[in-house]
Amino acid sequence: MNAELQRLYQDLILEHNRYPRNYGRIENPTHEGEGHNPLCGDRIFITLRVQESRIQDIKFEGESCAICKASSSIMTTLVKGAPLEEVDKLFLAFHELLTQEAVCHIHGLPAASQEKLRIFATVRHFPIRVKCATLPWHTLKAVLNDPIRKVVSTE
Amino acid sequence: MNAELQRLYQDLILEHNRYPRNYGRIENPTHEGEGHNPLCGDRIFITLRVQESRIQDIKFEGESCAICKASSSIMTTLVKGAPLEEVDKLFLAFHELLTQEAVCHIHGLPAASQEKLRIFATVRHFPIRVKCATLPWHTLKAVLNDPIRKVVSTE
Amino acid sequence: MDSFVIDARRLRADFPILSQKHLTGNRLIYLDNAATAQKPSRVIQSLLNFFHLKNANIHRGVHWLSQEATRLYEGARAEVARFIGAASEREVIFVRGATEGINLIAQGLRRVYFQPGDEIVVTVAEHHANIVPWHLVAQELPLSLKPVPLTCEGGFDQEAFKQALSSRTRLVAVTAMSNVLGIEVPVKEVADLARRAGVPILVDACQAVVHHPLNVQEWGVDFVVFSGHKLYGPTGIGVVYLRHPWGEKLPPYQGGGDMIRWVKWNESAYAPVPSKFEAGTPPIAEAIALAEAIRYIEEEVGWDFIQAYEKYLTDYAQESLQSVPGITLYGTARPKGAIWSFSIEGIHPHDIGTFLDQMGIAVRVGHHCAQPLMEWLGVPATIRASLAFYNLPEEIDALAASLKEAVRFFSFTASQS
Amino acid sequence: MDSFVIDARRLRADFPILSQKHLTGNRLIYLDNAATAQKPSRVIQSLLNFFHLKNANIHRGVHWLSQEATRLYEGARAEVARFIGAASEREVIFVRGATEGINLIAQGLRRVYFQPGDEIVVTVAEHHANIVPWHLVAQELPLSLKPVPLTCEGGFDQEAFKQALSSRTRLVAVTAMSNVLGIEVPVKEVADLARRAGVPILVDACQAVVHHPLNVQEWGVDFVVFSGHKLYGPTGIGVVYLRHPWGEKLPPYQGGGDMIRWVKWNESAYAPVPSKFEAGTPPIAEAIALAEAIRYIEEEVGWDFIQAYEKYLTDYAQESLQSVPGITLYGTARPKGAIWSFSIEGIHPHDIGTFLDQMGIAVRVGHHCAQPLMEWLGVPATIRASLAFYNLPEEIDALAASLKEAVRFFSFTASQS
Ligand SMILES: Cc1ncc(COP(=O)(O)O)c(C=O)c1O
Ligand SMILES: Cc1ncc(COP(=O)(O)O)c(C=O)c1O
Repeated sequence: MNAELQRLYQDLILEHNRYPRNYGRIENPTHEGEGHNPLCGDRIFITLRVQESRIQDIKFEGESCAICKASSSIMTTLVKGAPLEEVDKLFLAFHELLTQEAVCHIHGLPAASQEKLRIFATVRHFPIRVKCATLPWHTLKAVLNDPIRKVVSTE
Repeated sequence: MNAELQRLYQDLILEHNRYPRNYGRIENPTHEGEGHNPLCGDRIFITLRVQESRIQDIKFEGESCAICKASSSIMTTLVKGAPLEEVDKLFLAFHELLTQEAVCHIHGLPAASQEKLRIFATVRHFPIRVKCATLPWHTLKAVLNDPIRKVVSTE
Repeated sequence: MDSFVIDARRLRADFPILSQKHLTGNRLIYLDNAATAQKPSRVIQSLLNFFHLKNANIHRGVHWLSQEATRLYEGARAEVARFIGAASEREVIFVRGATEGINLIAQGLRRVYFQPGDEIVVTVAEHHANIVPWHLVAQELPLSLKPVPLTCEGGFDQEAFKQALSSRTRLVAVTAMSNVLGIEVPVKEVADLARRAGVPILVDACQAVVHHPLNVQEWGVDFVVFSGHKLYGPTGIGVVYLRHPWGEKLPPYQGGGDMIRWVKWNESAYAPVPSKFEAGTPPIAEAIALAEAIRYIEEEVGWDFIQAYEKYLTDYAQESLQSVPGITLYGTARPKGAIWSFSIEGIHPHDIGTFLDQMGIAVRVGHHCAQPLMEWLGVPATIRASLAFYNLPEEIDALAASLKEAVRFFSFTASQS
Repeated sequence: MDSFVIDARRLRADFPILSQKHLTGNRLIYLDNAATAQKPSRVIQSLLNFFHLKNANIHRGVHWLSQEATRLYEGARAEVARFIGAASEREVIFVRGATEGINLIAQGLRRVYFQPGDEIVVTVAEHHANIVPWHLVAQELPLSLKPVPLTCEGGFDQEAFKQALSSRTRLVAVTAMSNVLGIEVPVKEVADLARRAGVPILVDACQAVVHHPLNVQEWGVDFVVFSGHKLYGPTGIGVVYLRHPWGEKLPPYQGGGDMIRWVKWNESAYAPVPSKFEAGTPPIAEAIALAEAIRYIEEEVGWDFIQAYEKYLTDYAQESLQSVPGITLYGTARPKGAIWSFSIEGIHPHDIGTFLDQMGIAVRVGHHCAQPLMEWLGVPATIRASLAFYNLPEEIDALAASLKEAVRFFSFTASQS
């Protein structure tokens, strides 16, 4: 088996792809919206409930590649219950991780969260797949900014 | 001096270019018209008088290259006084001469006319100049077909 | 079949890129031919020769190089005209590619032909190049596309086609071969139906022209487009066939040098076809190299070989691919060109694409510029392996083996973690 | 000046075509550079490398070759953006050539900008590429061209330009350097006038881009076009600069693959700039080779050399040509690029063209796609010698000597016969 492939598709990614967490839709969301990557056809739908500046609940569904699905799944586990402030930090950290040459430490985030995010660092070596990983995060951010249903595109 | 040039620009051509015969316009023409080769800017204007199915008089003027001017000049000397029937023959003979690989004899025409036409045979080796030589003949033909002033183009 | 394979192996030597190693060190297996074909040395050499020996601008020069360049360029037009069976080379226009070709026709028809409310009958399998140009027209002059479905196997459905034709139909515009499914649309039959309906027919021959000989007069069609780069030629060149007298009827697409008779400040008069449609300096070297590609195909490969061997490869691939667990092949109807689109249950095409790439195998994954077809098939994307006469059965074996490996790789089971 | 000539002689080795013999056995003297330039080996090699090593279609492939091709193609865009001083590579669109570029802009403006009766201010020296596209627009939406005369020497006439601007002016569209006269239009100054008049400005930089460095932001212009083949690049490639936010405002020019966000049967949404303007497979190898031409110019020739040496050649040619009996040089104003148009009394340019060709000298004769300028100059045609940095003083000597011979040859006197 090719080593590059195993670095990209780490066990945790394959596992989340196969058994996504928080899959589905929540009832009575305060925010919802769709993200779409027209290049490969990734499409995810996020529903969430924000109360007291905190994401009380979040689910996602949709058709997408393993990278996107795992990223969505891991994202929901990280942001569920988190204050919006921390969501912002996570978003920035993730963005940096996927676009900058070498990011070893992500400041101001719990070590467990850092570790989960860091498994996406190798996606950087597959530039064409970066958007697959960032789509859920971009979608979440857009959805949070605007409780009205909207479509987000990574193109 | 380059031999090809001397074959193209034979003395008779240069002489007719420098001293064109029947240059100008005739009074009271029955036919007149313009020929234009937009590629190189050749532009000639023909006036002529037809009576009793015969070209009684013809003149040309205009701005054109040596080949076109000489061809115009020689054409006027050949068709002036000629019955329209013979003009048709001359047109066809000239056309053949410039488009076919080898034409040695032009049937049914006086030897003197043949000789005058034949100096244009080498133009065939300069394909881009063929239209310069044929412009006056095409113009004459179009003008004869239609006594109303019109512009003819070789393009 | 062995003699086929021997021939194919010999022909591969004409394509320097095929002996390249992939980034990963694997042997490169190029199965993305429907996107663009690889170029034989002869074609590359033709570009080189032109720029080394003959380069000049065309048509307006009395000097030797310019005459030579003009002769070669116009010679290429004659070659293409003969290749597609046009009645005259004046019916052949050089453009950048099929996409520009359809836009040229669409904008011309917008100006002199369409009426608001007109309908264009297409198949569900059209490439975006035969959809979006009509949308651009529709923004200025309302008209609509009427897509005709295929059979479930992707075959042509004559009844459905007949039903789609109505008094509002003003054009039939169909692909002759789907770039996603490989299935063929019987152009002659469709042209007959169009003729009976009294409307012209446009054929997108991008894929068809690569896989079998075609003859526009036998087809009986009005407009045909294709791209050079898919026909083993260089990028930047394509062909539009405008059956006489459409070239006279359509207005020029672009204005500029070489397409004029004369120009004044407030008006210009146009040159006759084909110049009228070729404003400015055309892709000179590219047109000449396209003619070389055509000669290569005809003289060194041969249509008989291409058709027979590609059919063999198509069957071989079908059998091979069907052995992959969870695979669905789309477009099994025949006749079809050597193109297979498929999906694998539970694995997104994009992941398969990355996986295969790491094995040195180039396939295309995605919507293949045919989103409406994806919707019709009910999939977000497919994986497409498109073959050329230089592909080998062992490359198909490698594809099938890698797909099986991918299935194992992505069926992560809890026990693994 | 000797060191110049030594450099030029060295650079000639980069252009294989220049060491070719002419059909007649004469050494080839190529003075038709304004029509198209010759290509250095590096550029030809770039085409070869692409097709030998990297050929694939771009943007939609996850496989290695496609990613490589995409990287090279987008790298070429970045190179061009830097070369012309664009603020972002998203402002750079690849097209076939300058002619397509102006048509793209013209049709876009037709749809979202022009009003009936608008005026476009141009100079009398425009190429047909900056005239006929506006005629095509005018057929659908009446507007007119307002040509501003030059001074008698072919210089820019600021007063005349100011007077031409009026409340009806909606666009200024000027050549930065006349392809017939070589004279330069002071773009920065004209852009200032346009800005004060509140209208955008389009610059035809086809010739200017070859003879001196340019910076679209310093110019302060909205649209710029040029062709690759005149800039030592291959045929089939050209550039449009669309200053932000014009790319957002203009509608797409052509519809097809790669310029869409999504496509449904009745509607499509477009990709962001620059993809929005690049429907279908672009001239991939050609764009990459154009970037190579730019690198060649900057790295191996150098703008300092080009400007200084071409000025030397321009002066040298002026002096040389003035010694030919009966010659009239057009466009003696400075600054000017290394282009001379002239006529010789009593001899038609076409005859001179054929004569020089037989001497191995390639010049262009005719209207140079600038018929209105010919009319303004009062000549049916001119002879044009256009120089590049690889031309040598001895080639100009040969031109002048041949012209003198031509004068003798065509002044047939009765005594000869
Ligand atoms: C000033 C100018 N504008 C426009 C053009 C048209 O360029 P192309 O024919 O490459 O489209 C040319 C070259 O012919 C030119 O010299
Ligand atoms: C069927 C079909 N039509 C049109 C096109 C568009 O061709 P191009 O991108 O060369 O303009 C393609 C190729 O992408 C195709 O396969």
